[in-house]
Amino acid sequence: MKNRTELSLYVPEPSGRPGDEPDFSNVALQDAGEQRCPDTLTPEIELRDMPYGLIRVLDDEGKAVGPWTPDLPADHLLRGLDAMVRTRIFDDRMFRANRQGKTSFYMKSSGEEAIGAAQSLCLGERDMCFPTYRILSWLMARDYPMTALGNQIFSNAEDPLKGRQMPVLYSARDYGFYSISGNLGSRLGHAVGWAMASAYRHDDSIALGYVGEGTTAEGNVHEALTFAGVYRPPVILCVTNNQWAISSFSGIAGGNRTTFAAKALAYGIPGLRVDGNDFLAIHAATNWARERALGNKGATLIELVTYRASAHSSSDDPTRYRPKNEDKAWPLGDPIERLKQHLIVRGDMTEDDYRELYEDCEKRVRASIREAEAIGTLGQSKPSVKAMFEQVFKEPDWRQIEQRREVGY
Amino acid sequence: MKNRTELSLYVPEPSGRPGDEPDFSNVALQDAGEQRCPDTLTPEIELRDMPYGLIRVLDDEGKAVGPWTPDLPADHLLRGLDAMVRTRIFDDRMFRANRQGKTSFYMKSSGEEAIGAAQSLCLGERDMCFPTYRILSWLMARDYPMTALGNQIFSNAEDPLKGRQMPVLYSARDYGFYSISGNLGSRLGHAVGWAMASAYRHDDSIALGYVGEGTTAEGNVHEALTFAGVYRPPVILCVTNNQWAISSFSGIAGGNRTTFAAKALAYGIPGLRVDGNDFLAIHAATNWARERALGNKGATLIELVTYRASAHSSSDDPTRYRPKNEDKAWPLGDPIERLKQHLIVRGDMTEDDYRELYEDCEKRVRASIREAEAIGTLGQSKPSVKAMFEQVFKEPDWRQIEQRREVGY
Amino acid sequence: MTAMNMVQALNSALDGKMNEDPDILIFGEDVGYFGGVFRVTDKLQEKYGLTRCFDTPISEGGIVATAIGMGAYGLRPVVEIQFADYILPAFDQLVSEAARLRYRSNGDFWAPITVRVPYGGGIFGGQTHSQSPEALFAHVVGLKSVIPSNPYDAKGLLISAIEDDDPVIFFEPKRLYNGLFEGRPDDAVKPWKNHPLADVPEEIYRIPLGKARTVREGSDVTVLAYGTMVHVALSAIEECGIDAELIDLRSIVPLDIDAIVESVRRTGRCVIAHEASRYGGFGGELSALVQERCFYHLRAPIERVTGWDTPYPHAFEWDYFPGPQRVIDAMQRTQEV
Amino acid sequence: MTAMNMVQALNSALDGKMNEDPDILIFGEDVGYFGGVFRVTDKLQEKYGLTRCFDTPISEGGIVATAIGMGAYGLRPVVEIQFADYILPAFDQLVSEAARLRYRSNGDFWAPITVRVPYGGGIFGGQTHSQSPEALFAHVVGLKSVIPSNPYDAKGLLISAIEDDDPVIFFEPKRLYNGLFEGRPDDAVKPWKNHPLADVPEEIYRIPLGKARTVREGSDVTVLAYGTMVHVALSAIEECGIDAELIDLRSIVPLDIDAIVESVRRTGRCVIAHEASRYGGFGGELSALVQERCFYHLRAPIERVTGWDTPYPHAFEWDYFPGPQRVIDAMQRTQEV
Ligand SMILES: Cc1ncc(C[n+]2csc(CCOP(=O)(O)OP(=O)(O)O)c2C)c(N)n1
Ligand SMILES: Cc1ncc(C[n+]2csc(CCOP(=O)(O)OP(=O)(O)O)c2C)c(N)n1
Ligand SMILES: [Mg+2]
Ligand SMILES: [Mg+2]
Repeated sequence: MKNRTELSLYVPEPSGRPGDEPDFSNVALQDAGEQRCPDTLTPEIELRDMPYGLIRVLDDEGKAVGPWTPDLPADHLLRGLDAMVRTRIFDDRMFRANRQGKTSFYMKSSGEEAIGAAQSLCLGERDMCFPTYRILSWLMARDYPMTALGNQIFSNAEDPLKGRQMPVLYSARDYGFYSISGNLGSRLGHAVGWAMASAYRHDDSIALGYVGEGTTAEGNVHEALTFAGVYRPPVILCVTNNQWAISSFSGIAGGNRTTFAAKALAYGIPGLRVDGNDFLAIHAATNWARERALGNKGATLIELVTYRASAHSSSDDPTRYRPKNEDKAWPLGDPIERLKQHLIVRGDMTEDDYRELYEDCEKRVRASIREAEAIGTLGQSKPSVKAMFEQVFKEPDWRQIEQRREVGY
Repeated sequence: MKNRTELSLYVPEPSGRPGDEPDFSNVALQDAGEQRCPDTLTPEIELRDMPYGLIRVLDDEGKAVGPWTPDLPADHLLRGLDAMVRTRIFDDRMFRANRQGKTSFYMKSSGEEAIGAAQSLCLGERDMCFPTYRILSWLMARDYPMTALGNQIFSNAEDPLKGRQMPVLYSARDYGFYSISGNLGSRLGHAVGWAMASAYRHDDSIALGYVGEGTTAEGNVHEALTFAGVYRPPVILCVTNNQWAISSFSGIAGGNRTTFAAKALAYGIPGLRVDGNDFLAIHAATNWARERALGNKGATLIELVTYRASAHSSSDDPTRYRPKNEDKAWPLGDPIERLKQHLIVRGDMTEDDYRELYEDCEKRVRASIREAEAIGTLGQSKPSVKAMFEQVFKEPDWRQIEQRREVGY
Repeated sequence: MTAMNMVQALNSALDGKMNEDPDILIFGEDVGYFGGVFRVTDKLQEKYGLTRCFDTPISEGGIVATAIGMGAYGLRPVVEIQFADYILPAFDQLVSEAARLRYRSNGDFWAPITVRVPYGGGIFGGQTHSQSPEALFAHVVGLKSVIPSNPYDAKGLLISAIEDDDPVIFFEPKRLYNGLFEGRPDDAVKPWKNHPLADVPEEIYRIPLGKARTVREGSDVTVLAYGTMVHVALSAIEECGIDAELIDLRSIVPLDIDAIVESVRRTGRCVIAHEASRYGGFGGELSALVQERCFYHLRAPIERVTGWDTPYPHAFEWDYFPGPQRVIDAMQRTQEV
Repeated sequence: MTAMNMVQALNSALDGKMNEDPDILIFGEDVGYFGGVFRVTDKLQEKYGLTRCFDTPISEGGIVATAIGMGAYGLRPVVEIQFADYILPAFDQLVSEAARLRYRSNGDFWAPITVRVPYGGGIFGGQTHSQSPEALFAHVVGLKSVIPSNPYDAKGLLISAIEDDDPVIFFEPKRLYNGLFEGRPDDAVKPWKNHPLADVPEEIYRIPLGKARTVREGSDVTVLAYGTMVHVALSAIEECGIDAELIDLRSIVPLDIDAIVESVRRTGRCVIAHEASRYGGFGGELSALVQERCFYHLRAPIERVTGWDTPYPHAFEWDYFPGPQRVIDAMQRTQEV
């Protein structure tokens, strides 16, 4: 009977709410360069400490330090920076376009741009990513036409998805970018299936799946991880832990009790916890997992520790539920600033160069959005209504045929 | 490019198939008494090694050894033994009754009787277990009338579930035994909800949920564990790892890569791995988790390592997919033999006493089944057809009323 | 009486019941501190504390499973699924567990839970924020499905749903939350406040489950509708001058079969309207029931006005949505014979 | 030609297709070494190796998700869900992903998967080994649903399903696996071998999806059925002497609407039979379609013969199951007018 206390229901609460000072003291950190870098073929049993550390390469001055430092040429980094900057600018402009009624909805990935950019450039052309709605920088890094993004967002006559999808739920097979849906988590298992298919075919295509930290609670995420553990396919499963899931802090997903990377331990696969605002660390960890996958050693889970610097979506107002300026207080900084600083420290860029790059990005983004707007924004232009009835099946059945006729198209 | 090999799809295989020698060398064991016994209020972070060990109390001679040894009086052990023996006998007789066409279906828990019996006696009257179909010994240990079991199995006029359920899918609220269903895993979350309700009410009822090791792959199991991690309710979640899920060995559920207890690490809750054929170890681990729960420290995951000694069900024939005599080769022995041996070693029982106990059990089982058979076996007797239309809702709506009239009841 | 929109009316129902009954717990994604993405649970955490209204992991299956366990224990949880499009991960829990628990345990356990689900289209939400899956639930033996169409009903029906000892899926037509919608997207927004059914008592009151409401009496044709389509249909009737009787079903399980049969026998004609896609939709069941029970009174084929048999398409919202013109066309077809 | 029961015919379809197309992978619970609890995948692992036919974790959602990912890559997986009662954990994957992938990605990706599902009652399987959830799938835009009733069709339809580039749910009436069943539990078991439709070619052949089969021509009433109910209905027709036309729908999506309409216009009467519970069942859709398209030809109310609106009850199997007498009663009611 010792130690008994009255039972009570525990409900986790974040470290602060509106009016409070931001407080990230609960986020377990480690200095850049501190985490060890085991060989990519190390048995999982020797990796069980990894989920509790934090792989960081860029230190506070922007120097790359420690065993995870990747050997990347300047133009690789500059391509990454260009993609991240364009993502940031594009997001801001589209958010505004939404406010102006030009689109029904928008979602930014501000603060998280390093993730898609670094991974897009790390993986190969034939690899496939299974994105969430916050992985726009993947497409940017692969030079997906920004006008096509705009057309999708405006659901105009040139929308590559024919007006069928909400804004930002892109699909771009040729760019290694799987179809997004509003449903959370339900594509993670597709990434595993894709990778199993690749292994079955003795191909060398690997798959990369993403879920937000909030989404890890979905059953389908567990199912995907279970299959990834059992069949050891060449897949990298990423949790983008941006601390928030709409208004719910990461503790509501279990983040107060352990790390999201530690979920790997349940499946006997390696789990890496990575600074998600550090382009180099993301590249290095992704490449580690990729080498492991291509060594036929199976899946890796990567938690990318980052921060959702903006609203959840155009329908959201984060000042209602979290302290102001949390983004400024975020201990891992801004991914764009950090990569820029690194390039400067390396001597591969000056402040002037950066200004030039930024202005060039702005120009390109502006031109593309203008082009898309010229075709039409929401309601001003749309694909033919017959597209509503097409591709329900490969061939329509009598229902789509009759109904399309009824509508008059 | 180092270390690259051609990709190929990996599919786990068991250590043996029919015709092979049984081989359990892959089951990670530890000697009785070896695993440490931390204080029940130890923070989870200090318990992360526990899932990889094995809590055992009874050694090969039947002596209780080590820090987990519970202090149990002889009559407690004898009650447990009685329940286990009756479960074994009842199972055998009902399996035979099925072969004789007296019931449509049956499922035995042979080899796993220690689990329900030890936990039933460890937990209190107001605690609730959320069983699988292999936890019959829980009811036996609480002296649920065996005739009522028979009536349910025969779906006869006295069936407490009114003929609505397949055999063995009991429900017995007053015995702390939640309604079973054929669907795997879908009640684990109910155990968590129950425990949250108890905590909310400042009650002291705790919940105990079970799934088989095969079932851990279901999404709903992850969801239950997630809620258990987040809200820290007084619940004990058990994985009965009996090595097989119908014809699939535990590796198909991920058991080749890590232990099932290690799934706890994904949720930041303690995970204990326990000899499931050791009545004392089960009692001790369950009591540890219970004390922790009643100390308001939340959930514990317990893997009970055991072996399904018989067929999956009356519809199954294990000789088609696993080596003969695997049960004899199982390194953790027979739970009944082991408890009996312990009682003998303790000096609380002689071989003669055991024979007497066994015969007494046989007599009681036989009498109960006879009583149930006298009421009727499948098809010879059944509840009134009006029961088909009752309790679909608390009150029937016009559909049940009209249809019942149509059937003529 | 206060003029309330639907969100306020629902909030008032929850508030009133929580105040009265400590066994009522509310949880779901973002329903706690934030008060829900549609604000239906606004201020309830502040008022009743963290343990009575709280956020959950993003796990619809987990939410419903937890609710069932609490319900079996003896509480009366009211949970929110953020969008009907996301209820499917909880489908197995609802069908295999909530709906069957009482029956299979012969009354040993039951699940007195209410699952609130914003549903339906008209908000440019695309494929996954617009769907109307009520037919999937209507077929499930053991579940009740309720669908209010106005603030007054919303409060009274939600209170009945909460007090019901069986599991209730409570579909909230989200396009009606903040104002009336008649299926005419170009019209100015019509706030609820001037609508007679926005006069909502502050106190607890009940509307029994299974009683339809005759919105408008008429003799030319019976129109069966629920949710947003009630207003679309009414607007259509007002526009075209056909003397239609409009019945708001309010709940599709239990269904007010008597009201339906009585009306169709009188009018001899029937139009069924719902937002969901047609094939296998709940309109099929309604059509079959009317046909079975009113065959000799029917003077024209029963018409169904529904979403098309395609996914809910973002840019074609108003081509897909069964607006007033399509209801008018259907009513007129019933009059041609 | 060889006499095959339904299990053998399905196995022969899988074997033939696997032999022909290395992109076909088979997986599911216990389908590998063991060959499936109903033996439909017997010997396929032995013949085609571990990576082409293998066991999966018990995770229906995971099975379907994996299949979709493989399908998107370019394979053509054929998966088994052990019992239809256990398909609901995969429901979200089927509805929100498989059914929508082609449409939402504008053809960038699609899911050419086949999901084999033993379903239906008559085996004393109680609530969770007997259900017929086809209506839940028929309502889902983007899924096809196929239901064979005999060995010959089973093989030809399964081959078409596998070759189809859209997701197909393939419901196998498990009561028919090893013998004919006419809804008369006291009759001796009738093996398939003497039935003309048990003559199954060894080689590949196809039955197109969406073409019904007229089992028996007749002029008094049209009976629509699928799966086990085809045999129940035929037996009922033979017993009562009504000259009924019996149509085996074979697939409910796509539906052979032309065959149905042509027949009912001719007979003027219609009985619909399915095992699933009635309310919201697929019979409602059939009834609505027939009514809409044959209104002026109908001489009697369309009848539905179905399971009751209760869960599937173990001991009351034969009270619940819509046996031949209930079909006869319904046919007779249509003749009384
Ligand atoms: C199955 C499902 N449930 C709920 C939602 C509603 N919803 C959309 S985004 C979101 C939060 C997701 O949080 P997280 O996974 O952390 O991703 P983040 O937005 O932070 O990138 C929720 C609850 C949904 N889209 N799908
Ligand atoms: C959701 C669901 N999927 C599949 C099945 C079919 N099934 C019944 S028992 C079983 C194996 C369960 O194995 P395990 O969880 O290890 O429990 P054990 O039988 O070994 O005690 C399977 C696949 C089911 N009952 N429910
Ligand atoms: Mg997040
Ligand atoms: Mg097992």
